[in-house]
Amino acid sequence: MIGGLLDRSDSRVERIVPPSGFTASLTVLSAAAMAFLAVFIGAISMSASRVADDWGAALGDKATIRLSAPAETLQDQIDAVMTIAAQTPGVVGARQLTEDEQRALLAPWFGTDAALEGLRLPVLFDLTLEGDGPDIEGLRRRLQGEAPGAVYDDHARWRLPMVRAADRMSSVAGVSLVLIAAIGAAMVALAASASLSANRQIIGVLRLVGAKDVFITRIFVRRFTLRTIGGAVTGSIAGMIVVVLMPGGGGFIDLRFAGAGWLWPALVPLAGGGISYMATRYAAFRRLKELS
Amino acid sequence: MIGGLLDRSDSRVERIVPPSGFTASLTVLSAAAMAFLAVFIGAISMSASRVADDWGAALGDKATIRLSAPAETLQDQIDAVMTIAAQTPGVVGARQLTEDEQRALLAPWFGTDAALEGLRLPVLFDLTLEGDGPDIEGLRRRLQGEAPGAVYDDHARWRLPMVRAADRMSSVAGVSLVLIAAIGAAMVALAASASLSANRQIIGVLRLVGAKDVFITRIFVRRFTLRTIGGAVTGSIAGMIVVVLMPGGGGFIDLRFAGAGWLWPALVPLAGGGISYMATRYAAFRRLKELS
Amino acid sequence: MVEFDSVSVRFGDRALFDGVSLSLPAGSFHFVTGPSGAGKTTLLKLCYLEMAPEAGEVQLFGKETERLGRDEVADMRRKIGVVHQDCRFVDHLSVSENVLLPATATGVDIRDVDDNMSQLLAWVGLSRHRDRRPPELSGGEKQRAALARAVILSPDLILADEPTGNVDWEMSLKILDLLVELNKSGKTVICATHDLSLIRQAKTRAPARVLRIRERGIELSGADL
Amino acid sequence: MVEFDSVSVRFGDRALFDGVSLSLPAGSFHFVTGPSGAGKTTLLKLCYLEMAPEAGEVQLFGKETERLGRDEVADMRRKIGVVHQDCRFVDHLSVSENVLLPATATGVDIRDVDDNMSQLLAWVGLSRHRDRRPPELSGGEKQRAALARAVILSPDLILADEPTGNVDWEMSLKILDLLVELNKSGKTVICATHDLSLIRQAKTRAPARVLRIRERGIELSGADL
Ligand SMILES: Nc1ncnc2c1ncn2[C@@H]1O[C@H](COP(=O)(O)OP(=O)(O)OP(=O)(O)O)[C@@H](O)[C@H]1O
Ligand SMILES: Nc1ncnc2c1ncn2[C@@H]1O[C@H](COP(=O)(O)OP(=O)(O)OP(=O)(O)O)[C@@H](O)[C@H]1O
Ligand SMILES: [Mg+2]
Ligand SMILES: [Mg+2]
Repeated sequence: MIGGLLDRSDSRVERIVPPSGFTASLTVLSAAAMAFLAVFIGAISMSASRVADDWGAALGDKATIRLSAPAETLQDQIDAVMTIAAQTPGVVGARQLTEDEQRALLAPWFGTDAALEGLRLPVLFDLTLEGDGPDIEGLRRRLQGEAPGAVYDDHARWRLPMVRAADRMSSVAGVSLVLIAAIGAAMVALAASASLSANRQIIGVLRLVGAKDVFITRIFVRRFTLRTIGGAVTGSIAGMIVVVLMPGGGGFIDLRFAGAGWLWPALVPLAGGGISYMATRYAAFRRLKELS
Repeated sequence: MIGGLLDRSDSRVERIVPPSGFTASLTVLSAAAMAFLAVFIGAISMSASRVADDWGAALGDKATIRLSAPAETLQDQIDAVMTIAAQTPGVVGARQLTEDEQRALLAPWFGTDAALEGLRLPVLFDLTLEGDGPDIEGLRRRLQGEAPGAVYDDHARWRLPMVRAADRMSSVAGVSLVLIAAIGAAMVALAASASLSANRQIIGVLRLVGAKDVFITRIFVRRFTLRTIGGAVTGSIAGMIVVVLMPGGGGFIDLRFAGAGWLWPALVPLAGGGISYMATRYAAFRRLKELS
Repeated sequence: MVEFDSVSVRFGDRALFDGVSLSLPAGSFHFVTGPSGAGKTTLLKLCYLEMAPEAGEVQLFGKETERLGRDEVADMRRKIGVVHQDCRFVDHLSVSENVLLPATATGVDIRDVDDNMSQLLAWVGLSRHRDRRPPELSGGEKQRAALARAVILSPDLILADEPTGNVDWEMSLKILDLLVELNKSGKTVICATHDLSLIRQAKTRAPARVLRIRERGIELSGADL
Repeated sequence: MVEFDSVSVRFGDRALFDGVSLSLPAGSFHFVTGPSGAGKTTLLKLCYLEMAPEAGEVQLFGKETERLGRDEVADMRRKIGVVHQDCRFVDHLSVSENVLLPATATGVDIRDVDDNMSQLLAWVGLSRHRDRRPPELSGGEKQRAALARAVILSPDLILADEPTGNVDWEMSLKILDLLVELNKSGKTVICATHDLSLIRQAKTRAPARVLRIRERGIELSGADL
């Protein structure tokens, strides 16, 4: 395939089918639009899956137990919490926060210089989770029985739907990419078919003088593949520029490529060329069969 | 225009130009893709501008002053803060939070039953802002001079870039809509031109027997406009379905239409028809001039 | 009806006509003859405004044609019936639809010309073929269909470019008869042909005159041939 | 070379050929004649495989043609030169490019046939027009260009459909001479024409035979006409 496309074109052969400016522009424009979309939606997909990963990781990783208890039962309850945490599957670590850490957490409210000594702060435990985390209902029941002043907080109440959303967004974007590829293929195939139809008289003449299908097909395939690649390169560059210029701001908005993501805009025209090659070949052979 | 399109078509006239399946499918497909995008990106634009408005309003509306001071100067500093707030342009109201309100704010940390009585909490003031809010630097300097324990917090530190991002997102989406309309118009015009070119022999025959430009143009314009509307309706419906099925989750992700936004998917095919009518007419008259 | 005033046509460096003046009155019957490539088709193209002369003036129906817009050209063509040398049809329409095309394209009510069409198709021997598409016709059948289309709206001026190029002698005479009949009913007829025996036949039936294309000019031959 | 074995062709309810058998040996020269619509073009189409018979067999170059794939048909066509009745060209290519098309389409090196082309174009009087595009040619010039294209690769079988339909008598004789010459160099020639005087002329120059298409059949006429 690559060889065939990169061959120094035989201009005498190329000239046989007229360049038909409008179908050509239409193909280039469609390819550019599809490549632009592919780059853009690829960026969305990558960013959404990044967000889902990050938040999902944070979410699966950490939980807090907050314990407020009268002084007389406090140490018992602290011990109970540590025991429960150690025995609960899905929890791999539990650590009581130091006073300094708690003070840092409260700084926004009391200022750093506030005297917290006089205050009976709740005790905070930082849990490290693994996998899907603990069985939350079971854990809560056990805490209620053995350390009634303890409250389990898995940070997930508000984040879970967003992680799910990011995940779904990422799959919607992935499906969209497949759709874009399919629509792009359909567009190129239709444009090539329209071109073959418009040139059926020339094809008739070529057949009259003994041209074979491969000869005719090659002209169209070569032409449409090159046009698609040209359009896709333009569209990819435009898409890349827009993505780079997109506002940052974290979360769902930060579409900018990261790491290997930068390869994506380069991959799109290549994929476009491949899709176009297949689509045009298929369309050409089909049409030629019909025209015979 | 509408009249011309809805006329019961004269099948004898319609038949003169062959229906050319491939250009037709290509036009319908392009129109559908463009309408889909228009609906989708319209939803993004509306959602982003909704977010920007909401957050922008919240951001411009509220600020907090937090005062921690030794008991002996506390009342002086409270008075100073209230005076400064009243004198600062851009601040339209200042209110000291009640103890209950403060307790509610601290509940996540201490539980609702925690005894806050023994604790010297900082005093919180809720400011209502107007317009662009106060001159922050000036306000901070004045607070430092007259109530050194007071800290101004305008909540904006982390939200401002997001609001800006949402705003930019909304304008990017708006520009994209214009681009989509332009690309759609170009696609229809190119498809119509390609169709006119492919049918130049028929046009030659029509001219030979005395057909005028309007006669020829009408066939193509009617056909392409109807095709575009057909494609756009399909694309809009698809876009609407996808948008409705999109994950919610608030913020940038909630693309679902609200209120008058539901009109958007209905508007898109109408606009598509209008664009197609203009684009095809323009293309047809231009091509006919060239072909003469 | 058709008037040329010092008309010049050149293709590249070759002058085909150089200052040709002609005046073909309404109701006349002219043959155009000359060797292949002499300019017969070009002469007819000048008459139906497919082509404009490089210099000089062409007048049709008493009107100057030089600065006509596309719509005015269309108006004029409605009064001209043309049999193109390579019979141009709309290939996916049936023969009868093609023959009716001048009516369809100019908004004439089909019912007014339907009888006319049936008669015409019978005349040129294509009644059986009326629902065929042109590519399914033989060469001669196409020429006859083109002739039927040219005269369907009974135009004032009939231009026929080799209408007998692909038909046998018998059919040639039949076509000639049709042209003669049209001429007798008052139409102006100009017919290009390279077939001298056809012209000889014509002279026995109508006062036809011959325009012979010579080096850069056109010469009106008399009755002798 | 060309063999028909009880070939039948019907269009709709009309049988054009009904069990026709023929055998045209290599090196022979045949005219096909008959009134317009008799089936001359159809006969030639059967010979270059544009059409398959409804019943019966067509053999070309000693090979059965019924179940040939598209590529095999292409291979066979390379050995056949066709002058189509309505001269099909690639309109945006120059005349010389069109004449060279059989070489281009089959991968023959252009340099090997370039001289041949120049000679041929001179022969048919189109040297001046070699860089023109076909729509800029006159009817007769197109036919001559089509003839040049048909013989450029010196095919074994030459099929000419009314090659003199649009040219004057002098040029007709010139084209006839070319066909006779090709036949003398061993090519098989089949030429459809409705021009009986051309056939009479041909008989004075070569042992041409005549296939006359009659009601549903083909009849080989002898020397008399
Ligand atoms: N558009 C054009 N551009 C260049 N040359 C042209 C064009 N049209 C015609 N010619 C040339 O002008 C000459 C006259 O052409 P025309 O078609 O009028 O001849 P004709 O008398 O009709 O010949 P024939 O009997 O073969 O049809 C020819 O040599 C042709 O090649
Ligand atoms: N594809 C087709 N479908 C239907 N009928 C056809 C088709 N091709 C040819 N015919 C009919 O078959 C008959 C023979 O056609 P053909 O073209 O062989 O005639 P011809 O002898 O070449 O006539 P001419 O001298 O006018 O060219 C004609 O009546 C024609 O209408
Ligand atoms: Mg001519
Ligand atoms: Mg024929």
